[in-house]
Amino acid sequence: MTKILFTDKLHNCVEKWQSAGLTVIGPVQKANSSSYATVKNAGELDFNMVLPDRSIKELFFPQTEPILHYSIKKQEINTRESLPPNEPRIIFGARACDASGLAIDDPLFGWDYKDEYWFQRRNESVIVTIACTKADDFCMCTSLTLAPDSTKGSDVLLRPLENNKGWQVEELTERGREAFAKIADFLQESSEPAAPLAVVEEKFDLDSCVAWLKNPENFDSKFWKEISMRCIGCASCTFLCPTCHCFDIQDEGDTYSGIRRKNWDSCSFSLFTMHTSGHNPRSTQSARWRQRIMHKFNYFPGKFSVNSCSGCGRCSRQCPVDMGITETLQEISKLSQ
Amino acid sequence: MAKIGVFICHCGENIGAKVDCSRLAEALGEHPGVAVSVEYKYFCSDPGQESVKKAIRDNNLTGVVVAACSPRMHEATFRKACAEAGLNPYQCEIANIREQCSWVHTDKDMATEKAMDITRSMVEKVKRNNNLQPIEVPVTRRALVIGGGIAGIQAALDIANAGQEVVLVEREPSLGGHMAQLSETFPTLDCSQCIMTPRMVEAAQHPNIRLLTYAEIESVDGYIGNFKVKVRMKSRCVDMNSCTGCGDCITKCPLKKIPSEFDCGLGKRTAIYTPFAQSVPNKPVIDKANCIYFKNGKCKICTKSCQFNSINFEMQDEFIELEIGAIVVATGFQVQNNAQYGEYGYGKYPDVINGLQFERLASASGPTAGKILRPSDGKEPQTVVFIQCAGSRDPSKGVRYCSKICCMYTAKHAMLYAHKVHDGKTHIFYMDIRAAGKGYDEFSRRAIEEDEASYVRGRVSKVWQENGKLMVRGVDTLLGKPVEIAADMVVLATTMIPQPDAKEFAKTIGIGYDEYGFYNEAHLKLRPVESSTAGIFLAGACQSPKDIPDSVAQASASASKVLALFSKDKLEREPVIAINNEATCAGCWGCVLACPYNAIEKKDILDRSGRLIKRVAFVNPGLCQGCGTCVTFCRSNSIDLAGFTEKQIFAEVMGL
Amino acid sequence: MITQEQYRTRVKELLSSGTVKMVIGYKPGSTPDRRRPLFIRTAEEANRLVLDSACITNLSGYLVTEGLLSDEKKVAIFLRPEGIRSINILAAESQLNADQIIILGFDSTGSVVKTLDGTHAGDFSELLGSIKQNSPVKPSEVLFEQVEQMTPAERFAFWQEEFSRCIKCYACRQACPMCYCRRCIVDSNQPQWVNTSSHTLGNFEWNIVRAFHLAGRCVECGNCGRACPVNIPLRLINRRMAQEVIEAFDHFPGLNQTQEPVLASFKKDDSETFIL
Amino acid sequence: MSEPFEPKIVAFVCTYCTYAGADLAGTSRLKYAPNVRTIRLPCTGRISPMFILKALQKGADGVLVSGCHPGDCHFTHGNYHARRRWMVFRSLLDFIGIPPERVKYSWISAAEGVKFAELINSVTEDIRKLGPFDQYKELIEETEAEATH
Repeated sequence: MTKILFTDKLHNCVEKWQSAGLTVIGPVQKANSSSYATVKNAGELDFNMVLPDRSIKELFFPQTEPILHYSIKKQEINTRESLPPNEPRIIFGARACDASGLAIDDPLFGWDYKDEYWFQRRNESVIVTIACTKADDFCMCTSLTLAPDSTKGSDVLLRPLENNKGWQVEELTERGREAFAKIADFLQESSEPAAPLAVVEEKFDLDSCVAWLKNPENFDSKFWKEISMRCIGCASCTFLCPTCHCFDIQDEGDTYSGIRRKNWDSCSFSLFTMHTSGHNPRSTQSARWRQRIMHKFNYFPGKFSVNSCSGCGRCSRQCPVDMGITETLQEISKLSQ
Repeated sequence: MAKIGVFICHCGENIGAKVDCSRLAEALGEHPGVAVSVEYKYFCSDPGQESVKKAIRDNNLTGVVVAACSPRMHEATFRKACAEAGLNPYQCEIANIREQCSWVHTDKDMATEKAMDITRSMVEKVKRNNNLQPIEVPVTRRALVIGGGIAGIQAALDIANAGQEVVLVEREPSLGGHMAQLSETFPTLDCSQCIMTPRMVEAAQHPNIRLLTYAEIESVDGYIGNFKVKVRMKSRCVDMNSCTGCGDCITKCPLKKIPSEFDCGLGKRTAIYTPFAQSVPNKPVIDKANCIYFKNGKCKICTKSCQFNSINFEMQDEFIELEIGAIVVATGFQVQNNAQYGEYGYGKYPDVINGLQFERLASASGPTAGKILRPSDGKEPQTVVFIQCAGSRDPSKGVRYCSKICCMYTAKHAMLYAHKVHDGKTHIFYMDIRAAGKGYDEFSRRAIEEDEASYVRGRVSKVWQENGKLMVRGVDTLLGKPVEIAADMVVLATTMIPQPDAKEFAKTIGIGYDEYGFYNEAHLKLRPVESSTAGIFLAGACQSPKDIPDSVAQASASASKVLALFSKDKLEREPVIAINNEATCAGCWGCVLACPYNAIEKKDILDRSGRLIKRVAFVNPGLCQGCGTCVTFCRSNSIDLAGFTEKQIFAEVMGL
Repeated sequence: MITQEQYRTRVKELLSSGTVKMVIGYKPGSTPDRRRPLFIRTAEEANRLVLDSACITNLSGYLVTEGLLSDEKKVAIFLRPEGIRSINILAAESQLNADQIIILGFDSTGSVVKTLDGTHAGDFSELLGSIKQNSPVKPSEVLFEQVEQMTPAERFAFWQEEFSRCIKCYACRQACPMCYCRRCIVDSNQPQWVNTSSHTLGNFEWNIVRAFHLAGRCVECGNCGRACPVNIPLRLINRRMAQEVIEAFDHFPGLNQTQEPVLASFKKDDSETFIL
Repeated sequence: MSEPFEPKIVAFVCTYCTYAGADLAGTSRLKYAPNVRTIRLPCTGRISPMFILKALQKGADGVLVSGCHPGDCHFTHGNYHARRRWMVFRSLLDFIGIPPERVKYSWISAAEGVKFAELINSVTEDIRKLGPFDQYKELIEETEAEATH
């Protein structure tokens, strides 16, 4: 016997959470594009997609956000910090890869300086993950030692029932238990079996890839140029990635006042490393793509002991030229054999 | 850190009455980067300017905004004052709170608010102004005068007499222009050729003047002080060096019935010809369109008659390249073809002629040796009707403007006729008599009072032939009655119009023109002899209808402008020019196409070993006039315009 | 399949004879319906080439990759008619020398692929002329008509919704063969005309500027729209601009290599009914 | 609504014609609405569509762009280039939902002080009737908002 949340009760749960002051967020398909978005009612949630086009990252690290308001008068500059709002929320229907991505980035946002914008949101969010029963050609969590039902980064894990009428509930954290306590009335004990998990085939051998990347000789391998020849240098992969976390600080304003904003930035852009002098240490697209791979599977784990990839596959899925981490690591696997 | 001084002028009551200057000064004092914000009754006055200078020195100001009248009034004044105080003059901007604020608004609060916005916006601009330096360009001290009529000759002589080199280009075989065709000139009635031909000879013989006749301007490149001009020397088929101008060839030429252009078709000429007896140079050309040899490959009689072997049928057009510092355009005018006025019968009745044809009849050197004879039968007309404004001041069929000289020349024609045909009768139909000018009204009064010209105020509605007479029907609007006159000859006071190719030619040399094709002066009142293109000046009737004194005066004025330009080795120009960022330029050449002045060139960027890295746009500072059309085109924002940079304009908008 | 074989043979010839140093074409992608750009330098690799109706990406943008053509050697490239038009524009804008480009032209209707006769961009002028005659190139789609029919306020709301999703990844720009600038205006911060932040206002500005810079240059290959990871219907704007330049100036971008850019030229009698 | 809506209008004008025409309106002491803020450029050829977008971003309810009549351009044909750009930009803005009524274009010569005054009045009235550009202001407000989520 396990705790079950039946689909037909979801409606009540959403209302319950909302009346308890939680913003309810979940996968939504809108205008040809899907993302995790705030919903008014359970009907807006869409659990049929493999995963939303846009990752969960933007709920914690928005593409643009104000951090400082300033005004200038005479010689005097007044500033006011713009803090993230206190807004408890529940993200219902996250995917394991997205939730894992958050956990991967936690140490990054907190190792030297604790990024309030990130942690405030992290602390106020309950992440309810639904294990995947289907996957597509781009999913690769298993290659990253994760799984369709990874619990990493999640507060609650739901396993879809075989009959598709609900989910088995596994509360993982105190925060998750609290949130589900609020809807205890709508949960039932039952022995309905869970649906089989999606089969995500292992696409490359991570260990041998990492070993190859760590070999300094391979830094200048011509492989990088070949693999990235068709890369057009957009930021679609980095911006959709649940773990890519680079940002830029921009001031926007007029003579009298303005706002300092934190905006996503991407190592795929040539401007990312451009010096004021005009010199660019990463002057080619292949150097930039190498940086992205090295960072995810060599430098980041070197610092935080975890790969900066949760295997969602968005980089390949949405790449305008059908590139991505999968292809690159597959090719590296071949090289390292 | 910017330290801007804001100087708010009351302009007496002009600004002070509608803009609360104290509030304005106070508000601007609070503006970021403003170090000084003061008001004063008249900043343009000497004490006002002194106070600006003092403020600059005392506060080490980095920029100045004078909120006052239009920059078109006093920008130069205050820039000069800034320079005197040691500040780069281009660090001064004017906020126009008079013409575009206090004078046009009634609500004091709203006017004050607007004045604040205007001034703030200029403060934001001036913070981003750069220290600009005037651009220096070298000057080639050689003038080109285009057109060998009286205006061109006068300009050429004035410049040459001042010791500067001149190239005088005339497209006809001889100098002279229209003035050479005239009989006598108003208001003195002295003989046109008597005063004209000595000047033609003087121009031809002047050591500083290089005369190129039967030549046309092929192209003009470059810019003020540095024009490159290509001249096409049309082939005369007569070698100018060996020909002595004896005229044997002309006598022998079997084709003798070609209508003479110089005589407006009233006389005849040969195929090898000089336009008129006093031509300068007095050497013939072959009219290839009519010459028998050029038509069927036989004849060459002239060759046999020439003792000097000067005739060469194989002669080709040649091109001369000239380096020129300044250009005087004196390309003159044409007379309108009156055939469009069917009611006057011009072109239908041979005895309906135009004013220029009458000049040829009255000229001692003309086809009738100065006798007034009808073209149809060679008889002396006893009654002549003159019709003024034949084409001018007529928006429906002619031109809207007044042709200016017709009143005077018609009066002159009536007088000349009266002097030659003592019992003849003249009737002049006119709209108004415009005789402003020294001795002009007296002259036209003389025509009426002494030479008994009968002026009829009214228009002619029809001219037709009846019993060997030209019947002229018109209306006398003063009597309010129709009139009908049986005339022997009708003379139309034809409008002066631009040369038929005036617009095309303007494009060749790069100057502006009006809807008719008259060339535009830079400013109608204050810069009447300069074209809108620096270094190109205008003289004579190519700009607008003019009489001889006006043409000569303008020619001398142009000459003085040229001489002023030639008085310096280098020329200073406003530094408002485009500059390209070669690092970001992608070399798409949209700017090259967009530039109205061909000021943008392609420049190769080479590496140390001379290998081409890329090709970028380069703005020639001598040619660029600073319109900024290229800047707007440039997608990558690589080009910018000094004085109106992207940063400045952005700041202006953001300061509003 | 026949076409594919013909072209494989052709590519082998081109490479083995040394006529071209590289061939840019397509290879299979990560799923059955995807194709990837492929760059090959040897005849042996020719069998990796795929040519079928799924080959839709306009590859011409790769030709302006820095340094690719600077050795003056030739490159062969698979192009649909839109891609050939891109070559004409790139040549007209001096970004490449069309003589260096060997075109392997193709087009498809349904799943049938046919070859286009010709080797250099200039050889296709008749074909492009007939496409111009039959313009609009693409039949107007329902959504386009719907947007046209909206009131300005409705259109604003429509685009507000669409642009609010934009994440400023610049995939549209990077995928576009015409966006060859060394520095995009959005990357110029002195001054910052276009806000780099991806708030809706910044996204409006970016997309307006992008469309304006492409006006009269866009061949509607669709690369930008397909590249957009959040599926903003950029094609609608491109369609509107293409319609504008052909109606107002009879300008069909990429017709030949001597075309003057529509916004760097003018006619004295251009329409000005909107000017007060 | 106690006070009438006072629209904010930004004008981009060339110095040789329209700016001079505006000066003439001043010297002729013509009266017109005080809602327009003018930015002086050398030529309409210098007026970039970016200026118009930035004016809107600064909260303008309307924009006016004006220069020399065709054939009158001090720089011979800067205004012809400008006209083409405007033609295209205008239809682009329209398609994006920025109503053409809010961005106006005119030719005003140095002699047309009266036309300038009349145009400013009519443009001000037209924009007043349209009301504030709320939709654009909504976008501006979004940028000024505090962090969400």
